[in-house]
Amino acid sequence: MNYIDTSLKVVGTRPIRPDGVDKVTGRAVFAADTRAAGMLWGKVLRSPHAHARIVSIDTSKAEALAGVHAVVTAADFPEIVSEEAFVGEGPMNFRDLSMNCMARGKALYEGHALAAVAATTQEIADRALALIDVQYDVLPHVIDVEAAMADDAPVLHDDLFTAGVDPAPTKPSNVAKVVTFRKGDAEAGFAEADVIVEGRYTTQPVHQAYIEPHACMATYAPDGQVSIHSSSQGHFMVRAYTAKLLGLNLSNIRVNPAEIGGGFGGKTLVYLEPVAVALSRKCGRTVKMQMTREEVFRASGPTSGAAMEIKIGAKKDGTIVAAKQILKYQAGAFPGSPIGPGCMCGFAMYDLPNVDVVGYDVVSNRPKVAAYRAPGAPITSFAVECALDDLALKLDLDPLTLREKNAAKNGTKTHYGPTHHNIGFTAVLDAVKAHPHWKSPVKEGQGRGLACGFWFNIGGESSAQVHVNEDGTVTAATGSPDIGGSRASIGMMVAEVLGVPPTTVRTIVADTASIGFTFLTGGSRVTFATGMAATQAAEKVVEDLKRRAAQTWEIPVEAVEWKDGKAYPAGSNAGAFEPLDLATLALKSPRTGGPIIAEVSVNAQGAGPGFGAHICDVSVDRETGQVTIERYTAVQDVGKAIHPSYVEGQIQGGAAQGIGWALNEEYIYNDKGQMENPGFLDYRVPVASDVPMIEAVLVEVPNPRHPFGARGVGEVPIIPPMAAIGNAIRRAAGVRMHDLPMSPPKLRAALDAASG
Amino acid sequence: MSGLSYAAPTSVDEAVKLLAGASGLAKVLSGGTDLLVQMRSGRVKPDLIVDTKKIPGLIGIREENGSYVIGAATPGAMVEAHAGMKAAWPGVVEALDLIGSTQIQGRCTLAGNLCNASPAADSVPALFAAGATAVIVGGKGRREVPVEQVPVGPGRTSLGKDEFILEFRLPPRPARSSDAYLRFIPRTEMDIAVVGCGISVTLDDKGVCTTARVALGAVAPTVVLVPDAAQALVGHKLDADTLAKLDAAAQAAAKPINDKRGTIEYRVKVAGVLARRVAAIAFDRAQGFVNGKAH
Amino acid sequence: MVKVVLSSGSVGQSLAGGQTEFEVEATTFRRLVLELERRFPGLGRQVEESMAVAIDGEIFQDAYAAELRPDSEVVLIPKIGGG
Amino acid sequence: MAKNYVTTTINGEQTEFLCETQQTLLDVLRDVIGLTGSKEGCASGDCGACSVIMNGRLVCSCLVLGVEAEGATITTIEGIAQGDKLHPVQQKFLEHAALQCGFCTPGLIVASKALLDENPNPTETEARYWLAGNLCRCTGYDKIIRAVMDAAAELRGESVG
Repeated sequence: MNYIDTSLKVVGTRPIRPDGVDKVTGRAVFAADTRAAGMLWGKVLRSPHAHARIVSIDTSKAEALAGVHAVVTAADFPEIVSEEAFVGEGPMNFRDLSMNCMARGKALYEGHALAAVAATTQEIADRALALIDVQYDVLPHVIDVEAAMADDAPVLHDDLFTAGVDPAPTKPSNVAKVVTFRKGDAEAGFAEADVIVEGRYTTQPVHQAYIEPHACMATYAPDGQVSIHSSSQGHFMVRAYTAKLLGLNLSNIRVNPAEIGGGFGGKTLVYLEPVAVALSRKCGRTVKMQMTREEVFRASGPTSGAAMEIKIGAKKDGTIVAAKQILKYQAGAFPGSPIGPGCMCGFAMYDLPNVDVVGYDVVSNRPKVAAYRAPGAPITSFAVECALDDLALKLDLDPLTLREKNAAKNGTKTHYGPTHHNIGFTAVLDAVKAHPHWKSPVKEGQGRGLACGFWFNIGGESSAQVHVNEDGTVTAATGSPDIGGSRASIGMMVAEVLGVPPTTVRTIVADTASIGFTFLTGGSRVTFATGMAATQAAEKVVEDLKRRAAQTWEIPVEAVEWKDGKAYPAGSNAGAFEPLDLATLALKSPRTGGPIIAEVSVNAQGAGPGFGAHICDVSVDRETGQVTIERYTAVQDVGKAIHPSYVEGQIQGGAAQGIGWALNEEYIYNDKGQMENPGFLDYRVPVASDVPMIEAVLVEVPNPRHPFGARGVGEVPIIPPMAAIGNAIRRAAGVRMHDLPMSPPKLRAALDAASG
Repeated sequence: MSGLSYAAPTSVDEAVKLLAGASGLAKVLSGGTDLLVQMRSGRVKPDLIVDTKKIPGLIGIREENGSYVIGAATPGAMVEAHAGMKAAWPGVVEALDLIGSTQIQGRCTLAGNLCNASPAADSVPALFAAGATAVIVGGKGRREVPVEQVPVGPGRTSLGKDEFILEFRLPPRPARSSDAYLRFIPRTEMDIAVVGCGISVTLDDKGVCTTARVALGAVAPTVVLVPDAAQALVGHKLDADTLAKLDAAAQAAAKPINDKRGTIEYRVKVAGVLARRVAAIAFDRAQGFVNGKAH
Repeated sequence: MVKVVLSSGSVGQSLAGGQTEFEVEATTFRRLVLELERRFPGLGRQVEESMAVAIDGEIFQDAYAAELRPDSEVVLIPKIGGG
Repeated sequence: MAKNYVTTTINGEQTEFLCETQQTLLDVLRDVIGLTGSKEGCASGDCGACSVIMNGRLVCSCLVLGVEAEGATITTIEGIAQGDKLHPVQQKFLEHAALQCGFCTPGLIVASKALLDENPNPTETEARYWLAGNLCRCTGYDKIIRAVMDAAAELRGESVG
């Protein structure tokens, strides 16, 4: 059923989330909060070298230390053949994943896991790590993406040959893949252009910087049954990857989803779980592992940094006639940067006749990248949206007008192929135009920037169960970890369908043995896909309730209607019966067929893409180069806000992460290829005093493929901020910043250079 | 089981004996906001921790003949709440206040900030500028030294193995005196200073500077006093010419390094910028114009 | 005939011998994949394992059972995840 | 080296524990006593997820040794609500949806309570600076600040707008 044009009682309101009290009282159980009898502590030995051949690992002294129960190295993991599959948040090669969890042959980045120990205390585990003797043959390393592409660069993988070039290369390279997207004839387009802007932009890898470090607890029982308690964006993902990396059956692994303390894409793959299971398998005890903050930075995924070139040509009236982009994305130590979406997203918002985009996926001696909110899109959009601002300045056009002129609409064919349908970009631009922030004059000394963002959003496999309890209250179970309030939105959709108050619906996240397969929480898919499954399950329950009422009244089921949580005879012909409410039907359920439950599994398609536009006012301290965000407004098409507060929260949080990416966040390496700022002191995420209130403006262009019209909302808001801020700086201070982060030393240097 | 032991002596003598008798590395614990981080990272591996907070007088602020005396283990939050200190030494107070978060303020101390001997320590340029002295106790008794004699290099102090700081003394304030501290950080909070600058001045009734002390942080291996910068102020009102000379003197004294927190070029420029801005605040305060917090 | 567009110049295009557009007779996506595999060995598998598909503009993560109209446009693009 | 024996008061209850010297108060709360509401996000005093109130002052429990708790009075997130009655800060966090993942939430609630104990009428800027030591990566702080300001108004007995 579709509820888009119906009047809604629950969806669109702002009830308190079902797991709220646990989370404000400290009772919520995150992965590191669990203990087990006889539990051991697992710790990982990590490479101090950015690139080294592992000559030998001698663990005998560590094994001999009292209190140490197990030591594992790559030798304790099966060697896996190269096999690419798409089970997580991007193409994942299980051999690479295995080698990322435990280095085999070579350490490919500082922080790469080499061995792990399990001991009775953390202190003994630390001492054991110090007793492991690793002999290295230190190799030359490469950190920078363009340096890694050079002919004479140290090669990370001697079996990596660039894919996507013809003829296939015979020499290994750090370029894993070249991808191209072409529409029309870019060169012909540029020939017609009245104005051309060009630029070279670079971005630095940034970490998702969830506040909860990775943690898990695992037990391998003598009968081969494995239980894992961990924090991830998908416990089915943890099960699948752990099984694959250790050669286990899925049915022998049960993963309990702990509460997850933030992920943003960074918890869509495994680091610790297979290691903890391997340790437990070796000693028969439960093993708990948790990363330190330093390990999180050195060994878990940031997103790519990139070097980019862009060229855009337009007519005098602002009509863009050609666009070209070269994107070089860092993948970290193993192939798999988000270069595909990078190539697709930057120009996806615009109706362009001639486009040429080439992308490179490049490995270097950095931690393997992981997904981070709209993977790939913020990077390319920094270049595109800054270049568009330059174009607007060059044409003396309002930057909003320029975008309106070229905006993608329903029917616009994108440069990567598909045609847009049911998109809300022009509605977003209309909302910008109408917003008091956009209409207000820019304050003296400040500059205002505008930038836009696009993300596909995804659907995929989700399972949900709806149980009507004996007293008429409801439990909704899904397989989607709740990373930002999805229990609330799922419960609300179920309550809406059942016609009951949301407070009577308890939403839980069920473990891998208790619910059908559910793809991970990511790509902004949970409210869309899991919401669809839960809605359909609630509808099945309603059908069942109607059947039971019909049975009670001895009338045909077609003569029963369900309204506001009660069964009514449909019209006077059906008979005069007192309505039966959920509690009554639940109480009588043993007589009408037993427990009332429904389970639905879907592979949801048709996630509507999301568009956003951010307006940002900044002031610049010209003497120190410090930028202050004075006002920030984020407009986004959200389809339908199920719980508007959590939708706003996604937008505000994404914008704040983008502000950090824009201004201060970066990985700083020394000349040995070691990260110099692996902590929250010098990896500078925004603090409360760094940001103003962030106004989230919800535009609702319903997605017809979702029962309530919802679109994913979590990805888009991180895309525009870097360019919005860059454009605001350009207009406040007169300098175009091409390199992220736009930190004070860089901005001061740019200002000095501009003033000669 | 670790070999690390802990003692919380209740007298100076007891503390000195513990330090002197320690067989391995002994560390004095006051606020612990640096020490615990260093221990956790493995950079410091003490065998004995001597917690000084139970020694009478180590926590608290008192006035003695126009001087303020601050116990070495007094947490930042307590100093900030002290009306007399805020009026007489707003620069010292705001510098201490800039160390870390509210949480850190609940623990951090002047002694810890000074003895950690980081060139970027926020309270230290303000203490240098203030002409503060440190009262040091140890096996050989008690000595009072200017604070600038305590740090001798990054992470190194002039204190002996059995010595620790008992208290700080801030000199009496003549009329029309004040001080200020600013630091530059990339965010608004929670960072280590890229450059810090503390200035203390006394003016005459016409607004002409009669004495000045200028200190810079994070531009050399230790916090440094910059006599040339002070000289640029003495005998002058804070006009454009004086500010330019101050800026130049601060830049000339800045000998920073390139590191993850800033480049040489940037730090030198910002040293000049901050010196001008800090001087403006200190002069205003000395003339009773402003008493704002310099965030 | 269904129009198939290979959007990315990656592995897909080299398997198809550099061709980026072709017409295929198929009523479901599954049949289309089989036909691609028959014409360009390896391409069908590549499409199944590592590509997403847009059918008449709508992106499918898995279009296996999707039906095609005679005038459908099928665009093969890299798979999409999210954060 | 024998463990240290410590007597302290946590959330109003006299508590005894044994700890090694290098164990922090956070380690003790979580691993010895089992109060896991205080979180470890960094173990270096940079994230505030382990915030507790010790002897009336807001501190990071990761930067306090367990032994230093001797004779102290400590309030953790578990002691903020009175029985089943939430503190206004907790209630306002729920009403304003001031949490997403909820990992930083205990520290933020303890820190916000400490703020309002000391300054019942903070400006937005004061609240932002006070809470600058509590990192939240999910919310962008907007709803957190609104919740704190609203809780302050409620505690002052002002009508909530």
